[in-house]
Amino acid sequence: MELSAEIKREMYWMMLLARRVDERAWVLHRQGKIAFHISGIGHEAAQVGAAFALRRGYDWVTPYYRDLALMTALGYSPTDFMLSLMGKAAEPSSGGRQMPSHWSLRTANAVSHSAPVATQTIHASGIGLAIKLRKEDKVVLTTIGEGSTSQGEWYEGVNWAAVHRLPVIFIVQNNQYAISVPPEMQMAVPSSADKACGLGLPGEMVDGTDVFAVFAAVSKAVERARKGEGPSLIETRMYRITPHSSDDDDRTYRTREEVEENKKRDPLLMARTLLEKEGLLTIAQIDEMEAKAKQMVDEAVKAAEAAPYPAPEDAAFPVYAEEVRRG
Amino acid sequence: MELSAEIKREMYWMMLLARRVDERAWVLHRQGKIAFHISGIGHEAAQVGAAFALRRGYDWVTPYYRDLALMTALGYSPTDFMLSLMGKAAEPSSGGRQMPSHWSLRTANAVSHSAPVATQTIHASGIGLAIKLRKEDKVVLTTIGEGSTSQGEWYEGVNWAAVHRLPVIFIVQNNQYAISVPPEMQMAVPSSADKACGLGLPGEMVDGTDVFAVFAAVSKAVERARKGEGPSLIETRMYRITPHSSDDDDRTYRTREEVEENKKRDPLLMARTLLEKEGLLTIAQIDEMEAKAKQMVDEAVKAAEAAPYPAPEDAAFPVYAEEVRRG
Amino acid sequence: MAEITLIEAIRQAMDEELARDENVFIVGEDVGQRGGVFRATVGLFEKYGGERVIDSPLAEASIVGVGIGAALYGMRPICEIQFADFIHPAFNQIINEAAKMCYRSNGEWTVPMVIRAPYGGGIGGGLYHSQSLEGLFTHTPGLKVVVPSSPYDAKGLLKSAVRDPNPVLFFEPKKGYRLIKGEVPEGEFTVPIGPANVTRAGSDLTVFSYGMMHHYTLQAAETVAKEGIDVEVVDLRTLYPVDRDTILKSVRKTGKALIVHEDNLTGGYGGEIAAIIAEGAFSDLDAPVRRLAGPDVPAVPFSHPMQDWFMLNPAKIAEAIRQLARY
Amino acid sequence: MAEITLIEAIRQAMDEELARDENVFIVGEDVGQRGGVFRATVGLFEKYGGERVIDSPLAEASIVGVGIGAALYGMRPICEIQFADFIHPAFNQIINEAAKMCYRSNGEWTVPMVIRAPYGGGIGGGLYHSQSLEGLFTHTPGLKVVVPSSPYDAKGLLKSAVRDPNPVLFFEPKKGYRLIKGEVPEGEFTVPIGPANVTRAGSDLTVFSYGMMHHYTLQAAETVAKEGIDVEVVDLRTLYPVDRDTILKSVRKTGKALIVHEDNLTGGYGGEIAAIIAEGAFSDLDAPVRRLAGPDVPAVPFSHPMQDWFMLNPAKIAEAIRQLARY
Ligand SMILES: Cc1ncc(C[n+]2csc(CCOP(=O)(O)OP(=O)(O)O)c2C)c(N)n1
Ligand SMILES: Cc1ncc(C[n+]2csc(CCOP(=O)(O)OP(=O)(O)O)c2C)c(N)n1
Ligand SMILES: [Mg+2]
Ligand SMILES: [Mg+2]
Repeated sequence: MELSAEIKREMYWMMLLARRVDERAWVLHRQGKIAFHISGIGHEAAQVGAAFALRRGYDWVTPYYRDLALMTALGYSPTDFMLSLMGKAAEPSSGGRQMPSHWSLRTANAVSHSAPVATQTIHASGIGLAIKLRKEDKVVLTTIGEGSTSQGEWYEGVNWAAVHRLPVIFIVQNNQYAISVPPEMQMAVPSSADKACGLGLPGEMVDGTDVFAVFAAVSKAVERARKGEGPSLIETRMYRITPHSSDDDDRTYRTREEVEENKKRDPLLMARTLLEKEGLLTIAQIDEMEAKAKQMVDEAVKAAEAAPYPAPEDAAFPVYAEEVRRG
Repeated sequence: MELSAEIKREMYWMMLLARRVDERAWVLHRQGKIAFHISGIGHEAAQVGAAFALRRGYDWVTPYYRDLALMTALGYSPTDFMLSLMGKAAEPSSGGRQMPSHWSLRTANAVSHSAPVATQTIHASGIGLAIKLRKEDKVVLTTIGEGSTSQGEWYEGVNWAAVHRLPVIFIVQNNQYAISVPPEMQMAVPSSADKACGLGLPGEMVDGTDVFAVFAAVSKAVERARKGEGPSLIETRMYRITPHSSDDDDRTYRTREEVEENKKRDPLLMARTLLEKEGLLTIAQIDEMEAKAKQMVDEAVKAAEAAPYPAPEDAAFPVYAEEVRRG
Repeated sequence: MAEITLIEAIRQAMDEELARDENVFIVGEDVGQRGGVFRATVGLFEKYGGERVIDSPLAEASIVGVGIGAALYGMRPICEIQFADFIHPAFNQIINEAAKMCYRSNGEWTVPMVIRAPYGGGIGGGLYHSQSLEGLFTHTPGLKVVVPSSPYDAKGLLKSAVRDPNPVLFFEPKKGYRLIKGEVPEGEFTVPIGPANVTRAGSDLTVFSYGMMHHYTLQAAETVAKEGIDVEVVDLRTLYPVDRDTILKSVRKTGKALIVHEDNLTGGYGGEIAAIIAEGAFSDLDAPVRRLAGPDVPAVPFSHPMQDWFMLNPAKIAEAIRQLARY
Repeated sequence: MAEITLIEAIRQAMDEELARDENVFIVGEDVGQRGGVFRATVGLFEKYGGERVIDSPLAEASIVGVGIGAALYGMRPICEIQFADFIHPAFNQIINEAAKMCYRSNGEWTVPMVIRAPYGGGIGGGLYHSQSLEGLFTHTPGLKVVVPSSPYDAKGLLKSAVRDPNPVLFFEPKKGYRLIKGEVPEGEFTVPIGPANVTRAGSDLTVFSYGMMHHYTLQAAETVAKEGIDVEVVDLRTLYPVDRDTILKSVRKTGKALIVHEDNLTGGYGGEIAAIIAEGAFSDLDAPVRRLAGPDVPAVPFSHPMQDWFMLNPAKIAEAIRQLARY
């Protein structure tokens, strides 16, 4: 599918916005205004590329914690994120029950996930099964880190989709680390895409710093899935530019040189360079986007700071569906 | 490794003995003398071929319930099995605590396993890790059914061995059924050996009805492992000639014609034909073996029938290692 | 009214729910053509087809996890775990996912799902085909745990479970599958999840139990009735959430309580009931709260003398009743 | 004597055990160069090398299962689960395998192994980095469950756990890692697994607790002491097997019992303690057995007002003590 200049710019915008939101979270953390942040810096191309391959709001997603850019592209706003960082009541994922970045966005068919890694992989297959049973043409996209593909539940989830030819796209974001552990300590294959051959579905590795390459690869997989031809596995490879989370000290296990070297492939820079070269993005447009992002982030922080905390006793609910209060 | 005539005959003898023990178990079940039997008929070539590739009593094994011929080759006697079928106290696997065919034989380094499938796969990798840490040249062989390779724990166990290059040989006995479910409903690859490519270890499919082919394939894997070159995955393919167990009614899910057709590849018949053709086995020798097997089985049944049941209150022990009473 | 077996009641409930709601489907091992290893789903594959009665790959985490995914999408899965003993691999999906989904998403996502699992010993199943596991699941807010003891309740409660908007774990006393018979009306009816059931009114003491042990308790109550001991019997039925009111009301009346379950004593469900009584009916108690339960060994041993030693029966229950009555 | 933190005591215990016995090794996620996400293994990778401090693939079933295999071979693994919240995937290996191995093999095989898991809330970790899970594991014969509450006990109990011939689950109150300090002697010492510890003698009532809640209980006891309430405090320490004697002895003396734990109330460990007291000290009780525990919601919510609502603290414990004292 050929992308229009406008869509390409929109993809860039989504990456940019997610990046600025993410950076602000680090600032808030340094300021002592929030206690925890887990960052998606370096992952924006993979996530935005994947999101744009979907019919957003129609297709389904089971994401993982590093998906700020994916969620942003699905409609999770900077304010939503700031609310979640601060544990405010109006946060749409959980009303302050879950840690930040444990997404859920019902309006975008983005399913609530937990911290135990790889549980969402099986859920994606279950959703895929439901879609198939209802004979609909939706697809499910699910994401995960490369380290988490060591988990048995990941294998079981992908296997289900392969056996039952379900409309699921399994995206692995290989950022070279699972906290401190490199891929060589997780798997004996060069890429998690290689795991596809053992499970009987197509597997592909794609440059996860190239938003358009990811878009193309995921689009192909979405098409396959929509036509009933079954699941695909795609590894998007990038580098985790930040520490694992604000609790992590990555100096214990990797050098500053390594990190600096890898920043050269910052996906935001790369997209910008490409779009500028193609003449699709002017300095003026970029400045405008940056200004808009800054404004949105400023407003989001302000709104979140002003927003109320949940009432303590609201923590008692809703344990069971009968206790859900809507509206 | 070239096999001597004597060893080839010994392999045949082990297959034959296991078969006659197994057949007798079915008879005992029909007679109402035992309540449960799970059979290895059709699996003898794969199991005996694998056992003979090991340095028995030196290498380690984590088996599964269908491994009567494997365990026989490791020294688990017909009397041991009859004791286990009848739940008698002297049964070496568990003193009557476990169901029959839930093996353990300390003297043969054959580890106790449970019923939940695939748990033993990870144990094999743990033993392999210990061997590696101690810098010994032992190997571990572990077996499983093809259906059970759907289990996440199987994947995690094999992955560990692949990542850490442990001396483990993973044998899958693909007998075309997991109770009633065919391999196409378990996996989207033609053979469980294909799963190796996704895990980064060598995978091979071998005719599991040909005891010498299995021996050759497993010997190669054992050699690799012993030299520190890491694990291997081998699918031995055969057909489950009997129902899943004495509790199963296989008429509900497969035709008699299919079963009869597959009996033509009975591994015992095939080994016999081959050895006769090679002039390594005479009718007289076969008759002698049959007579010996019958005698051993008769004596085993008699001994087991005469043996005492455990005392009821012995069931209280040993919950903790401190309670173990040796000797 | 027809007298049917417990398992036939369960089969009927599923049949009727499949017919009533096209979102209902069954997934599990051997539930299709085989009709389940206990024959609980017999005929349903033929009637509703392989899309609604689905043979899963052999992997329990995926059976439950796929069920969760489908439930999130709006389906009503009935997941079968072949034996309760094999539910452990699905523990993460049940406890961390299904049970926490509603709460963690502040009610945005719910998991209407049933997990059926045959439990209990006395059937020669040894350690891994005999387990009672309610004690591991009656500590999980967000989950409902149900154990029927009669065909009427089994049918009515299972239908309620399928319609419940929450995950319901449905433990079936498999020893009673064909042993327990009872009258079940033809037409539509349900039994509410929640309330315990006073199945025998009495004045001397109350026995609380459920499942197979409730069946035995009624027999024991008849026995001691002839000796002049007037026992009230409460079938707890819904173990979680607990029906505190019915429990306390009965103890306040009789002044003495005995709790009976087959599961191991220490840390078992009986502890919670005893604690509720000890706290809530302190001033009404005329005797210590007594528990009669399985001994603290890992599970039911295979060999018959040992199995008998482990298992409770009407005689052992009657004896515990006599002792408490004498206090 | 040096005053050290709880986590330093744990680190020292591992350091000394690694030095003492070459069969001891550590396996877990990020335990190597990273030194553990809580820094419990810091320095050990450098001191003992990557063969004895092993970064596992991200898969808990394999961490425990590999530990079991190695233990069967004669090693003494210390398995680290990064957060208790992620122990669920290893449930099958812990409950069905490690805990049942000795019994099911009639003592032929034993599993000397420690599983360390940081537990508990109050650290802003939300639903999946705050769980208290002892209630799920104190129902498993064959397993020992230990929760230290002071640096002295942590070091002494962990050393005992490493030397214990059984699987020991070692839950560490992570909120206390750096908060709780205490004196620990330099040389070799151990604290036996099994006995509870009367940490404060008193006459009015007894509070039973463990881990972080025991730390808070001592503070609460000091507070109410000034009001004239003389509290006896028992640190249960070894939760399974239960030290019934110490529990009953204390209640017989004081006549009143309060059990405090952070884990959810219903079905929690406190139920068992209450049941033991209700049965064993019936005639000595001057008041109902009271439990103060976490509310019955899935786990600790993230947002601070909600977290505070969930968590117990010295003030809430003091209030429960006052109420019971008034009875
Ligand atoms: C079952 C489970 N075990 C451990 C953890 C702790 N943990 C959180 S993230 C993480 C590393 C994940 O690495 P990867 O899958 O590569 O994803 P990334 O964070 O690099 O995007 C670990 C070990 C967890 N969340 N869940
Ligand atoms: C975890 C678990 N789930 C279910 C079962 C019940 N079960 C016992 S054997 C079996 C089929 C196994 O098939 P396969 O792995 O192909 O081995 P085979 O019996 O054919 O040799 C099933 C489902 C089990 N033992 N363990
Ligand atoms: Mg990663
Ligand atoms: Mg099979």
